[in-house]
Amino acid sequence: MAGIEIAKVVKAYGSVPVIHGIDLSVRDGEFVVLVGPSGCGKSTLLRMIAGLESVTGGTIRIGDRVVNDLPPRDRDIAMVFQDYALYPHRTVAENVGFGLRMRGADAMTIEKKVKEAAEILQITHLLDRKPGQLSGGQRQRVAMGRAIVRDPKVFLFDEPLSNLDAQLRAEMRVEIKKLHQRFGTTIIYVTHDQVEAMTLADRIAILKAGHVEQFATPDEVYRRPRSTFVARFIGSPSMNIVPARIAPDATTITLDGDAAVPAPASFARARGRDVLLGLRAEHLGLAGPDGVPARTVIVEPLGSDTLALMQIGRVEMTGRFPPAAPLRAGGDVTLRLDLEQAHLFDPETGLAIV
Amino acid sequence: MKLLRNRRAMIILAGLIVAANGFFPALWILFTSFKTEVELMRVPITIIPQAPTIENYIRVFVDQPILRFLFNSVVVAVLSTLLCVTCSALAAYALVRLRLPGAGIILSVLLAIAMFPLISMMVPLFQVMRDLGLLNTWWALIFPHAVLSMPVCTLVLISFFQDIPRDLENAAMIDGCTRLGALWHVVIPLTAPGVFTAGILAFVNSWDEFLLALTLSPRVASRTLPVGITLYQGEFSFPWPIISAALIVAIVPICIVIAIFQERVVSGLTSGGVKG
Amino acid sequence: MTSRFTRRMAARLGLAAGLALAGAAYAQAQTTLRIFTGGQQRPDVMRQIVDGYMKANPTVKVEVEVGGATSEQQQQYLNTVLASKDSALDLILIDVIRPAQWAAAQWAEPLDAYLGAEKDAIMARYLPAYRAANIVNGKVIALPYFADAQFLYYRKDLLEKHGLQPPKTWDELKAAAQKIMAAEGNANLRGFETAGAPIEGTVCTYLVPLWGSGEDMLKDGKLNLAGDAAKKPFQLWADLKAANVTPPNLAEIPTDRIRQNMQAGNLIFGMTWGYVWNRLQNDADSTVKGKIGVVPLPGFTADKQATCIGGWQVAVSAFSKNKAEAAKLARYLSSPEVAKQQAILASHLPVFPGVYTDAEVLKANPWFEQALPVVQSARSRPVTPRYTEVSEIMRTNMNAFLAGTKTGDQALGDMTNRLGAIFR
Amino acid sequence: MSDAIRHRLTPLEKSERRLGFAMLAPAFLLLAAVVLYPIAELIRNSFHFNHLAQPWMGTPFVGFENYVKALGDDRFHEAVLHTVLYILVTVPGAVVIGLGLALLANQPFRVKWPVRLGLLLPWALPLVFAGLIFRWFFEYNQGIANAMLRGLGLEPLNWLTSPGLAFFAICLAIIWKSSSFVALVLLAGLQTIPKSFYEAAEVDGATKWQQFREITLPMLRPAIFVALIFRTITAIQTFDIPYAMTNGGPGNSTETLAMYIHKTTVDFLDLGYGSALAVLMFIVSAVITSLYLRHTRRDPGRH
Repeated sequence: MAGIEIAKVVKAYGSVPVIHGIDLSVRDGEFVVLVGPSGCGKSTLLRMIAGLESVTGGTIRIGDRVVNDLPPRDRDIAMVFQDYALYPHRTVAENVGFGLRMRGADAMTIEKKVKEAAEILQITHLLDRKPGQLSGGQRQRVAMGRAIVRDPKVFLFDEPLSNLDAQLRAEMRVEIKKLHQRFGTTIIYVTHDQVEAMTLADRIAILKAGHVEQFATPDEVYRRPRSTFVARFIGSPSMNIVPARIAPDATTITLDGDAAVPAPASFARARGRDVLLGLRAEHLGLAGPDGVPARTVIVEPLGSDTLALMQIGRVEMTGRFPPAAPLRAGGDVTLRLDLEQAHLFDPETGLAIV
Repeated sequence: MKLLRNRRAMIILAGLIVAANGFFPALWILFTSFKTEVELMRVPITIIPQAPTIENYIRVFVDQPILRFLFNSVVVAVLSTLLCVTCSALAAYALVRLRLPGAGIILSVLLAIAMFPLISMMVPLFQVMRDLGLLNTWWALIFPHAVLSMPVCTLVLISFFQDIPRDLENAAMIDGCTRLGALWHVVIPLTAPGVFTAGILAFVNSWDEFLLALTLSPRVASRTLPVGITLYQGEFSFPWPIISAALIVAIVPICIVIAIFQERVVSGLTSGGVKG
Repeated sequence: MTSRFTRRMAARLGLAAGLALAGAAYAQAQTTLRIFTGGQQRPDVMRQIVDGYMKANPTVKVEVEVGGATSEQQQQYLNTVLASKDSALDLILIDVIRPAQWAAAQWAEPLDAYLGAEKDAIMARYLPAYRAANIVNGKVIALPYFADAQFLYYRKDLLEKHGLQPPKTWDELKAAAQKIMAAEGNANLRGFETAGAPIEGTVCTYLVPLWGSGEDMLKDGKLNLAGDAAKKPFQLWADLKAANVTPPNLAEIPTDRIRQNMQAGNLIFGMTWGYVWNRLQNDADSTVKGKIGVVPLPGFTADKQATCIGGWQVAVSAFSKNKAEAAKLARYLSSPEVAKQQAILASHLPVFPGVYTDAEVLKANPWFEQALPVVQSARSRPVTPRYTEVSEIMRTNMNAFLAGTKTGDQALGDMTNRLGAIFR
Repeated sequence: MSDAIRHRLTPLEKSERRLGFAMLAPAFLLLAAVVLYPIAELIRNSFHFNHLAQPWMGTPFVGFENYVKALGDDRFHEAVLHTVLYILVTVPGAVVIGLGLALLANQPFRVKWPVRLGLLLPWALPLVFAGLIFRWFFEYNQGIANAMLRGLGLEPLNWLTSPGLAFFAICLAIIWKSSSFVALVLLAGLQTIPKSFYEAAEVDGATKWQQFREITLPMLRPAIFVALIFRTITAIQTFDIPYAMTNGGPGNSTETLAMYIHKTTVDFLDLGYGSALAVLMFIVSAVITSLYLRHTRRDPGRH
């Protein structure tokens, strides 16, 4: 097991840079998720760690070795690919044991380890089949079996669940988490799904256009997003972000030139400024007559609670309400905005104002 | 049920058409090989031999050391096929996967080789083989035969290699393979039909090749079948019945090769699942 | 048990003895000569002959290398070897049309020096046509090995049945063929065939009637196709075709098809080479055994009959490393004894007039008596280093004419044009 | 700065590249050993007078004289024309027939080997002999073609001695012989098309013809390309079959470029001129091939 140290890593294809100097320090045994929209460079970064892409600049260390120039086989890593990349001409057992065989393990050891791995992943009954005869979830398990059997220093996952349906995805998420708990191996996991990121990660690295926007624990990125990008990306529904202006004396905040709402004391840090106000859905609530007047636009009952899109003056915000809340589309309500929990961002840079 | 039976019938019909197209000249040779020359010359013509004789086959084996020719042909074809497929597979893989500068130009050069008419290169080719001391050895044919088929094999393999998902190789490399290991353990097995096709192309090209064999390996001990078969003909005469018998002897090994390989290829195919 | 043991022992001893013998032979053989022959010039007989030579000359080892069967294939190989100036071959059997080309290409070692003072005496013994064919610009390029010629094969039985003599002129041939075809009423019976496919033999299809009119293609080395005589061959074949004496597919007929048709009893007259006689006479399936005669080919008048010569010569390679020994062997191969041996073993026509009348030879080949006058009247195709081009021009034009894609005048015109560029 | 990025290869990339060239090395070593010198000789010869039957003329350098001669040589023009006609007829012919055979052979047969064998036999038969067999089929008296005509009460035809029919007969033989190679390549291509595509199309209600047009043909494109390019290259070099069937006759009416080169070098021993013809033929092939290659490089249809 080992930590991973990524320092000033740059990647360019020809003269087109796609990753501009990333620094990331992954602790030994940590589960780090790289998340971001497609094209942000998360897969490229993963492949650079794996050795499948060359490193244009900077260094990548696994443990205390600089691996920039090591071929994949010498990095002691295992990887699970998005489309599993199972060898179609080999049986499940052969697939799982392939890496051991390539590293010269003897047949006895291979068989033993393959069996162990199969038991952990509950694929013992599939060992003699070929990948073509398996379902998506089964293939996923085989792909993971192939990774864990080698007991590598680092696991790399490249959007491993994106080909599965929602239920299987949730199931596999749990499996992966269990595996991590069981083996404690360092994991780097790429996904574009923030739910996966939040549920799995010890720490999340949110990537945007080739650089790290924020690298922190799920709680941290959720509660203290460094930028509107992170704020919008993490959490479901997305954080409401609306333009606002804080009065020079910081006692009130005006949402888009309309309703003036009393501001909490902490807003003094941005007194007299145009800001972007970020407010998560759960921080909207129904209020008495002294609340902010709003109109319900759309109601989405989820069972456990109800989401509703609210029109407040000229801005729209989504709120999360108890299932029994008396909401109907087109109805007028008054809202309580829990501004103590709100985030302020600079409208120019999108960065949080702290 | 009826639909099913019809489908069966259609499939059988399809098979018959392919077989008939391929077999009719072979059948003609087969029938002719049991005829006498007089019967062959008869007007109106006969298709099935009226008075079958195995005399022609006896002549085939008595008049010329055809088993020796057969042996030479097998050795030359097998070795040149192995050489050709090995070189082609390596080159094709390099061109497909390892971002080489000028890959297009390299491919064009390779193809260009195939376009020089062999006939006009015989004299210098002979000199090369003489200077290498290879004349009248199997190698004098193995090397040029391998070169002859290399462009087509490379192109066939390229088109197959392109279809293999990169991640399969990546997985293999992470599992501990070198590039070559990934080629050998993953790419080649998965492109078995393509490799087989390339191999069969190379094998038959070598098996049929006449001009080089005539010139570079003219001694009896190293002569191959196509040249050997022409020895049954005369300055003026062309004894079809005997030559037919000799052709049958020449074709049978190819049939055996196909029969042997065909199972392997089919099993390679059905395991599939690359894209599934 | 013991018997097996002794047998194995004996086998070992035999092997040892064989090795010893081989070793001894190797120690003695100071010179190895390799002779190249086509598959069709009876390499088996050649081997017997050189075996005799090796017995008489124990210091020489002769290997017979057999090339492709057709002269095309041999040429392909020989051109490659000789253009590379390769010394692998010491002696080579070449077609009678080749000496001029070989002399020009300097592939053949002139033999004058090796024949020495005896040169004229030696050359005088051969049939005149072979003497002429093998001396190019005064130098002896090769020595004749065996002779060949085109004959008019005819159905003795049918001619006798209808009270006809073998024809001496083309008119007689046409009349005889028409008469027999009409009288026999056999739809498969044809009057006359000669080679018409684009092959070497078709050159003679033009030349023989040309000679038969008393003219030749070259006069003092210049092309001589301007006169009316040059048109006569075209007129002749057009005439025979119109009269249904020749088949409609004459343009696809290769040499051996004539033999096959004759052998099947479907042909009255055939113009073809010496090998046919034996096949007609001796093949198990021949329907015309004892019914065949040979005479010289007709002329337009009886005094102008002429025939194409063929046959094979021994040349010494200019790149041989053992020219003196090779020349000695060549002289041996081109001797009356060997000619006689070949005549008896392979029915090869001798190049010495005297051998035709040898009793043993005649016993093996009674027809040699009729063949001699034909061979004596035989003439050479044009002697030029660029003969292959000449031949190609003549045969393709003749073939196009016979196929009906060119008229006689067009064919002659094209022929003259292209030949003119060669015989400037 | 971007230049610095572009030109610096990481050691990993360098080793990949080294490996790439190492993998190309065997092929190129083999090529160099076998054909490098012959091709250099060929090109050198084409700029010299070199007529083995006229060695007294020496082998002087003549510049482009041989090429100029070719441009004014009627027989060369005719041979080129015939070759082009053979290409135009036999390449599409062989591809269409080959595709048909491949489709037929791709059925789920219970017994596969007779079909496989039938597919391969034409190709396994040495070219020269295929030519000779077809020559026999079209022979005037003993040929099957005329036997059938006679059987139908028709007049037999001079298949091999009239230019149009001879061309037809030769094309038929070439197509028969070469469609086998095409079918083999296409069959291999067909077998890599996943069944699921057809199942999906079936569900979508596509007819067999639509499935063929929308799935089979597009998926087969790389294979068809390989077959086309090689069929064309071999068609440019068409030699054995017309050589065996008509030897270029009647007259020179079925003579191809390769046959003319063969005659010039092997029969006439005119190495200089023959080499120039060969180089011209190579240039034509190269142009056609590069057109093919460019076409496919532009082709966005892959995957």
